[in-house]
Amino acid sequence: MRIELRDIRKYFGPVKANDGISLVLEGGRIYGLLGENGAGKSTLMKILSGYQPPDSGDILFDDQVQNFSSPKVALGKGVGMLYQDPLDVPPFTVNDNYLLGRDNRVVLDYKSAIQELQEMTSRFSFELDLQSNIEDLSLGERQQLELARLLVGGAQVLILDEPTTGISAEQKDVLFDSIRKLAFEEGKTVILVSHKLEEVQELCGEGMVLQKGKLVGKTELPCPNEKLVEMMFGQVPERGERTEFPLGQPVLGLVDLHVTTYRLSIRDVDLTLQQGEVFGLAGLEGSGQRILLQACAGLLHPDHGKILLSGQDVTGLQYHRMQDKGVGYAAAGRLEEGLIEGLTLAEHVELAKPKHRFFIDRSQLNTTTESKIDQFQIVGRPDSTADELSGGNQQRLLFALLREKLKLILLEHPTRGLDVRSSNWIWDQLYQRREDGTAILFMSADLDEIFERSDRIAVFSGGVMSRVLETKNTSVDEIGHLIGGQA
Amino acid sequence: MDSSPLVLTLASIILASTPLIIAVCGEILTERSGIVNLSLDGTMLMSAMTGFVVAFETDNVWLGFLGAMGVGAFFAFIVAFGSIRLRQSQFAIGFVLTLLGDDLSAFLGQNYTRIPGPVVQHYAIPILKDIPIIGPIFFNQNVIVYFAYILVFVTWFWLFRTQPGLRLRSAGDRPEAGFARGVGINFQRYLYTIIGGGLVGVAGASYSLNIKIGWAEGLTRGFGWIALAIVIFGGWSPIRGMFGALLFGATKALATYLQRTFPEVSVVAFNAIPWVLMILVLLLVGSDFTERVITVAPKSLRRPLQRFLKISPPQALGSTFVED
Amino acid sequence: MKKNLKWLSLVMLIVLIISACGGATPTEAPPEEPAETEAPAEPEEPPPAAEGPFRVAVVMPSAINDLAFSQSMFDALTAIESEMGADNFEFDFSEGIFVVDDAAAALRDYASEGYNLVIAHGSQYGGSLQEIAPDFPETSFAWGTTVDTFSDQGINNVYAYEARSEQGGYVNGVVAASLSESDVLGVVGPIETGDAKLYVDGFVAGAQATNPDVDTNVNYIGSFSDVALASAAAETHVQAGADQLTGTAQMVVGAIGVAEENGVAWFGTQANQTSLAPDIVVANQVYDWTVVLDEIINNVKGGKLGGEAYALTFANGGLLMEYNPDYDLPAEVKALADETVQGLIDGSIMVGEAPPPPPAAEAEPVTFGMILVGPKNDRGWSQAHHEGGLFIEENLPDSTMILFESLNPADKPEATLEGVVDDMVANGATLIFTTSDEFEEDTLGVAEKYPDVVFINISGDDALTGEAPSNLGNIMGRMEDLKAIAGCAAALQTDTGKLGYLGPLINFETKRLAASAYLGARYCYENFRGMNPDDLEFTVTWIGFWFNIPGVTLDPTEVTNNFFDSGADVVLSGIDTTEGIDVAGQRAAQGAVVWSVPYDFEGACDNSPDICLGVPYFNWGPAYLDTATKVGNGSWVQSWDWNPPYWDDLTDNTRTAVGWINGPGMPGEGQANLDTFIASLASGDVNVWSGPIFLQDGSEYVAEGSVATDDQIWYLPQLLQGMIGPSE
Amino acid sequence: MNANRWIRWVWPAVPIAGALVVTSLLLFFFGAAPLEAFQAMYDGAFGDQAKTLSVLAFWVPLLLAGTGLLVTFKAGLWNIGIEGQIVMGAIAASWVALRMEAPSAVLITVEILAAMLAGALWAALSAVLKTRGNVHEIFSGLALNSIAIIFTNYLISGPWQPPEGGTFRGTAPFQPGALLPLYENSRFSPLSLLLAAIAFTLVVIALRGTFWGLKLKAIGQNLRSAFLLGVSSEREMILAMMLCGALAGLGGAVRTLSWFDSLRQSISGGIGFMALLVVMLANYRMFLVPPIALFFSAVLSGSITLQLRTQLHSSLGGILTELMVLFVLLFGDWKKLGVFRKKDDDG
Repeated sequence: MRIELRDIRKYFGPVKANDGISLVLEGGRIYGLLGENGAGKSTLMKILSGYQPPDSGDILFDDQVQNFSSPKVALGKGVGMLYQDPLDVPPFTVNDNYLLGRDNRVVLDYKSAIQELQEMTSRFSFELDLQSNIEDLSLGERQQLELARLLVGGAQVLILDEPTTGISAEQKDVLFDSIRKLAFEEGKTVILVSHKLEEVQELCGEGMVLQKGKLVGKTELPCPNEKLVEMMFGQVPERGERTEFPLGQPVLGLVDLHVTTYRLSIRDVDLTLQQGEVFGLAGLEGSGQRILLQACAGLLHPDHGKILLSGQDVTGLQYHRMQDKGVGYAAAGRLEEGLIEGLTLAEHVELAKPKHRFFIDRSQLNTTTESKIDQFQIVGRPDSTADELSGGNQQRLLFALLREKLKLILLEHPTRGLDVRSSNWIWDQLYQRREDGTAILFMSADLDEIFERSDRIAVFSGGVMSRVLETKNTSVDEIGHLIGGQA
Repeated sequence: MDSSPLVLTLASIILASTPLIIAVCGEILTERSGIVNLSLDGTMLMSAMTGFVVAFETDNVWLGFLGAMGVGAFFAFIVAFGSIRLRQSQFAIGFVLTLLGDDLSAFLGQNYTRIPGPVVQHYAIPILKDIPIIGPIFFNQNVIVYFAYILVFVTWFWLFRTQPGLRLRSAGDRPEAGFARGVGINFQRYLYTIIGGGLVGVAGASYSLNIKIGWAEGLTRGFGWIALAIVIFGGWSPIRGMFGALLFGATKALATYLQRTFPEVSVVAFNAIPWVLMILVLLLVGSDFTERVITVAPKSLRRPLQRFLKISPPQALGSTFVED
Repeated sequence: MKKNLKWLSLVMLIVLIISACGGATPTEAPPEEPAETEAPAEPEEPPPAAEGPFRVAVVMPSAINDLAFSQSMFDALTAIESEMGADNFEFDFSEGIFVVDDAAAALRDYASEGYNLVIAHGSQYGGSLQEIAPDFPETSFAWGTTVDTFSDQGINNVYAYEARSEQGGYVNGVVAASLSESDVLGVVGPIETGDAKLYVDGFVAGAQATNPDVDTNVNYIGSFSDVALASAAAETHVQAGADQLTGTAQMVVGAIGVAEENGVAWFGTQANQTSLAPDIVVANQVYDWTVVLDEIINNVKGGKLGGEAYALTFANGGLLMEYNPDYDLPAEVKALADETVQGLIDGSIMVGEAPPPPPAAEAEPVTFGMILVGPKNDRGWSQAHHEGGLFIEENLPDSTMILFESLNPADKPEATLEGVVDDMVANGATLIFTTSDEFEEDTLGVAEKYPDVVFINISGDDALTGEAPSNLGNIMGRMEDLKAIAGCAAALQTDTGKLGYLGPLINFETKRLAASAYLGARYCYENFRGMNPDDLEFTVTWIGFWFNIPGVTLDPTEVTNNFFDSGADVVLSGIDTTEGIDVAGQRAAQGAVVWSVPYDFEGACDNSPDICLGVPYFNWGPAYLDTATKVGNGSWVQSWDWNPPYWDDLTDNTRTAVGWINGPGMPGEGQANLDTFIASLASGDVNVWSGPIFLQDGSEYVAEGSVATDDQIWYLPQLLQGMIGPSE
Repeated sequence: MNANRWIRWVWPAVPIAGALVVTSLLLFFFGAAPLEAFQAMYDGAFGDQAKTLSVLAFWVPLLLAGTGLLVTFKAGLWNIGIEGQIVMGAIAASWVALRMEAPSAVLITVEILAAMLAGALWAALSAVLKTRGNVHEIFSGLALNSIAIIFTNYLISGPWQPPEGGTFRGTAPFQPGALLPLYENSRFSPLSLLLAAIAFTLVVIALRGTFWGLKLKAIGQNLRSAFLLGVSSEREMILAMMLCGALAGLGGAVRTLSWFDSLRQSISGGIGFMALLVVMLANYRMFLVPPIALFFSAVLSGSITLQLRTQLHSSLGGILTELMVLFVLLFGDWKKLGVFRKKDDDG
């Protein structure tokens, strides 16, 4: 099938998300769609998959103008989109989720559903427990399930939005194999939306680069990374070089830590972090990294074991006490976890201050906020509300709100969804903190980031933490094995 | 036929719980689609009044139920319209409707207070009614009670075993996903809010036409709130909800018995039992303690325990969904 | 509490003096009817041969030394015996027979023993006599006080007799008005009926005729026997400035005591009461039945066995004025009294013959306020009051009711009685009914604020205790006996022997009403069903308020269901609304054999007629109309009225304060028994509050052989032994 | 755009007018002349000094409850339990009035403090059930309302029944020294209005100008984020509830010590719910709360005269206010209505 996009425009108020994009996509090929954050990739794909209508422009399949009023219609025409966060229904069972929107009979036919699913999973060698609930599956498994669903639904065009975020290296390999199979054996059109140049280079035959809502370039792949980067950013950004930093006194000590939660427990964690150290936690999402971070932050409490902060036993202290002791925590959710919709930047700054007066001194607060805005290069005013900020600025605000003089900073996905330049800037800020003797413990779904930024690495798998690895003495392969649960 | 006091009492508890069961099923449908219809208490009063007035004027019980259903659906429509189309707080609209339903039913029903009118006829199911113990408890009732049994089953089946049920639940659990698969989220929400409201209307009318026969100001006051609490206690499942309603009915019967058993305790004190129970039950299903019990339990027991104790509401409950 | 103790001690003292006495005159023919009744038929048979002494037998309800009703008859017979000589006249008597069945047996015995004349001295005996007399056509009977000889039913051997006590009342009124310096007189009456009413009306008329400026405050206390209430009423009169008091019936000893304490003059009736308080008794009207008896004896001897009605009057010498020789009565007053007696004899003064119809003649339209605690159509308490208001509007032309319903803080937190009254007064109300004890206190406040407006508070007692300003009165209906009827009806019908009583909240009123129902049930279970009353299971469940408040009270629907589930087959309602009968009707429709006795509102049976055994209800119309009429023509004076039922016809809504409607669900046989029970309550023959009565904790409350005083009934501390359910 | 600006100015009157129209229709169908009815309502509220004072007297507890609700709404809490908090305040004040003997000034002070404490504790119960037990405050609040009312009934029919025996009217009147000083012969106590004014001012300052107010705002918007930013939501929620409960309790004290003179069985009778409506109609804007509360008080007081003159069911006042709130909720923001929205602008 030949797909043509003609002069697609989509404006959100003053923002031109898509500003006259025209593209032609052929069957049997894999395309990479690249671009900085906010370049318009997601919008374009949402338009193609029927999730949003364009303000103007046409979508043509084999020269026929299509009108996708909804994703359902789009899928009916053969366009399926696999989101980074799969669009499934977590409380449903695998079967229910699979059947939702598929079967038009009133009473559900589980038998054929199971049969179809089994066929599909074996075709792509996915391993899925069909009896479990979606929320008990890993992100990779959920993606596989979505993929299976889209294919059964007759997708000819597959759009994959950051599909490798948060899945294991092995799952990634399985996924890429299936994608190739689909494109080359079954003649489907595949569009991969990604930040990760390596993945795009590895998988795609043609790259298309968006910048500020416009298509700025096309290239056959593979090609030199520099070319792609130049197309995306206009110039190659400085990669923050990680410098060796002399480590100081132990800051964080975890002794035989056990933490139990409703869904997962972590066991037998022993770990020591020194001043100035950056420690990365790798692993599939939901393998226990987050539990460890939250335990260190005082958000979860261990069943047994000890947490030492600068040699002091802080086991069982509440989050706010830990904050006072010099522990900073930034969750990944931003507006869900960390920032407050409807509150201004100034109000955020005031709330995050360690010491408060009873009455708020508005003018002083404004001054403080202004200086934070300058320091963290936030695009906004003291009286802008948090929800008015763009994603990157929200992340900057989150870091601006971390207290000064912290002993330990705990981070979840510090640069998720950010472009390379923003990521670098953020890590520069973090590295500066090391000067004060701050240790950083972070988790990321991005193995590159972990490799690039950490001094040492540990991998979580099913609640068990692997041995601690020196970054310079390990390899992506080794980590990949560990992520897959092999020692 | 067995007519021991215990059997008769159980039959009475079932009868008295019927409207609650019906209202709980209605509200479960609504909340499963993602809307909280907080106006239940006012809706029930309005529909109890309407049901009686229509039945009285037409001398036809079923027209009464139909009228009540219409009123319930209309109130529910206001909630749906206000929250979906106008994106206002569902709680606020529901709460105002609660108070409005109370006053409006008192005003409109003022000329129909406590006059005798038509009631639902008793109908014992042949054969079934002769089963020892079970028969007199369950099958020596009336059509509305049987309707409630069927409704519980149908609601459960509809929610968990049918395609429309999947669509409905997807609207409440993950509207984005449902929408991506062609489910008209807001359509689902309108539909099930209105259907749910209609059922609440039936519940209201079954008070005035079946249980607390006739109309009087404030006839069903409080039952709407109890139904809302039972929905939570029942974990948004009609079958558990039914048990919740029965438990509540049993508590009230217990309060009556206790007064005779413990005459030395102040009469007034027993009236508080259902409310204390309501708090305790919500505490049981909501608190971390329950979660801890589950995690501490042996692994083999965890899943059933989880099923039994753990409550998770529809995840998009009360949120608005913008289709664009 | 102190007040109660004082009352109790008074009761203890005086109870010793009084002999038991049920209804001296509870039943009386309507006063409009002329006393003369034509004897329709001539005697067909020759007179029986007069051999030996003329033998008379008399059955009396109280003791022969009661200083009142029974004694007057005994004295008369003694006088005749001494006049005619023991050879020619002998008489036998049974005293203290207040149980009507016992009296009937005695009358039958006497008749079969060949007495020439058998006297049934008590209006309550009428029903029995009506059955007995035809069986003994050759025996003559006499029945008093009444004017009914049963001649219209073909019975020709019964004489009727009565006393025209209004005549003596008139004379007493004349004397009292002449003596009064404060121009305020006080009257303590029992129940506004019969002999007592005649006397009181006569007294008022006499006083009025003598000095139009005199205020005569009349207070019917609602009891023939409650000495404490009588003394309280007397105290109220004295505080209101009365310097002349009178009263009638047995309980006036209490009032006489108060009069003596305060040095206030007293006027007696029925017997010479001088001995009770020699310093202050001025004059007494005394009955002399010999006048009547002589006539009857002569007639009987002459072969005429009945059919005539006689009356004691000054003219025939049956009434006498006896003055206290120790009281210094001014000569001119004495002369005036004699003149008055003469006037009554020669007919120049008429009293009681044709009572002026005050409503028609002097009716002035009244604008009155009616404040209800619940909705006007609750088919219960508030609706009954609303209909009372409508009754005024119907019967007092051009009167207007200003209604305000549901005045209670739960429904209207923003409203106050004062605010509502302000509006009503601004709209012209001169009389305002506040129809709940909830308003008692606030009514005091507004009564002081608006001294020119008359306030009637229902079921309060401020006018009795003297707390109230003079423009505030109280009205209440005596529901207790009707609750006994309700209990009786339930007991007559129950198969399982289990009765449920749907109680509102626990207070003195609700306890005594539940207890009355229980006592009625016991009586009928034993006497009509022949069952052991201890086997009766009578359960009281209190819902917690007068009506259902969801979430706060027990739900009466569920309580009623629970009663039936537990085996009860009759549920009596004590609450303001109709859940009891509604549920029973629903159960019956399902084939259950159950019944119900609702409460409060006369139309309550309509909700489910087939299973309704009857309903005791309040009927405020007559009392309200009376009040409104008096307020209209300016004759209203403060009183505390505890109005009894009109026993002659419990459904007569123009007369009765509390009523009973028979239920369509009661089968014929049961209804007959119930009628008998009602009749015997009416006659005073049966008093369900007769000892021994034990409280729930097992202690004795009323001793064997005595009857609970009104005070004991009013302040019943617990439920009774045998009743199941909490008392606190 | 001119039209738009015009609409923006006029629009707020539209839902109010709508409520009046619907109420008028109701009046009309039940045989009353709407104009006369509204005239009667006005007369009933401000017809003479006594009526105006009565409106003021009813206003004070409503204002206190509304002020308290500003705090809980700010913290994102639906304090439906406010009704029970008013009742508990009244009970505590009554307890002091019945059991303590002291000079009037001391007595009144202790009563007020006890009432505020009781209201605060009752509210804290709801808050702790929420923070610790995950029980939504709407449900715990409703249950606690009923329990508080049942408790009142127990007291007035049991241990606190008046010496002449228990009816359900209430306790015996308190000693005169225990009652708030009243303006002339009314039920209006200027002292209570002063207290309400102070409370309102303090709450406005607390919510607008203090760090605590900011924390409540944060909690009300996003619990999780506020927590991560260092705000102890549990403590602040409990404090917010307790402050609201204390003001509600004070309202209860005003009810029992000036409107009544004793503890009555329905001491509040829905004032708490009415206050919820007031705050909702004010759309959580603080300075609208006092005038709207006064308006509600006037409408309800006026409906007494309305009932007297027209014999219409007195729920009409409630219907009018509830319709207003409903219509303002539904149609108050004309932009959301989309009536004037351009068709293609649905993004």
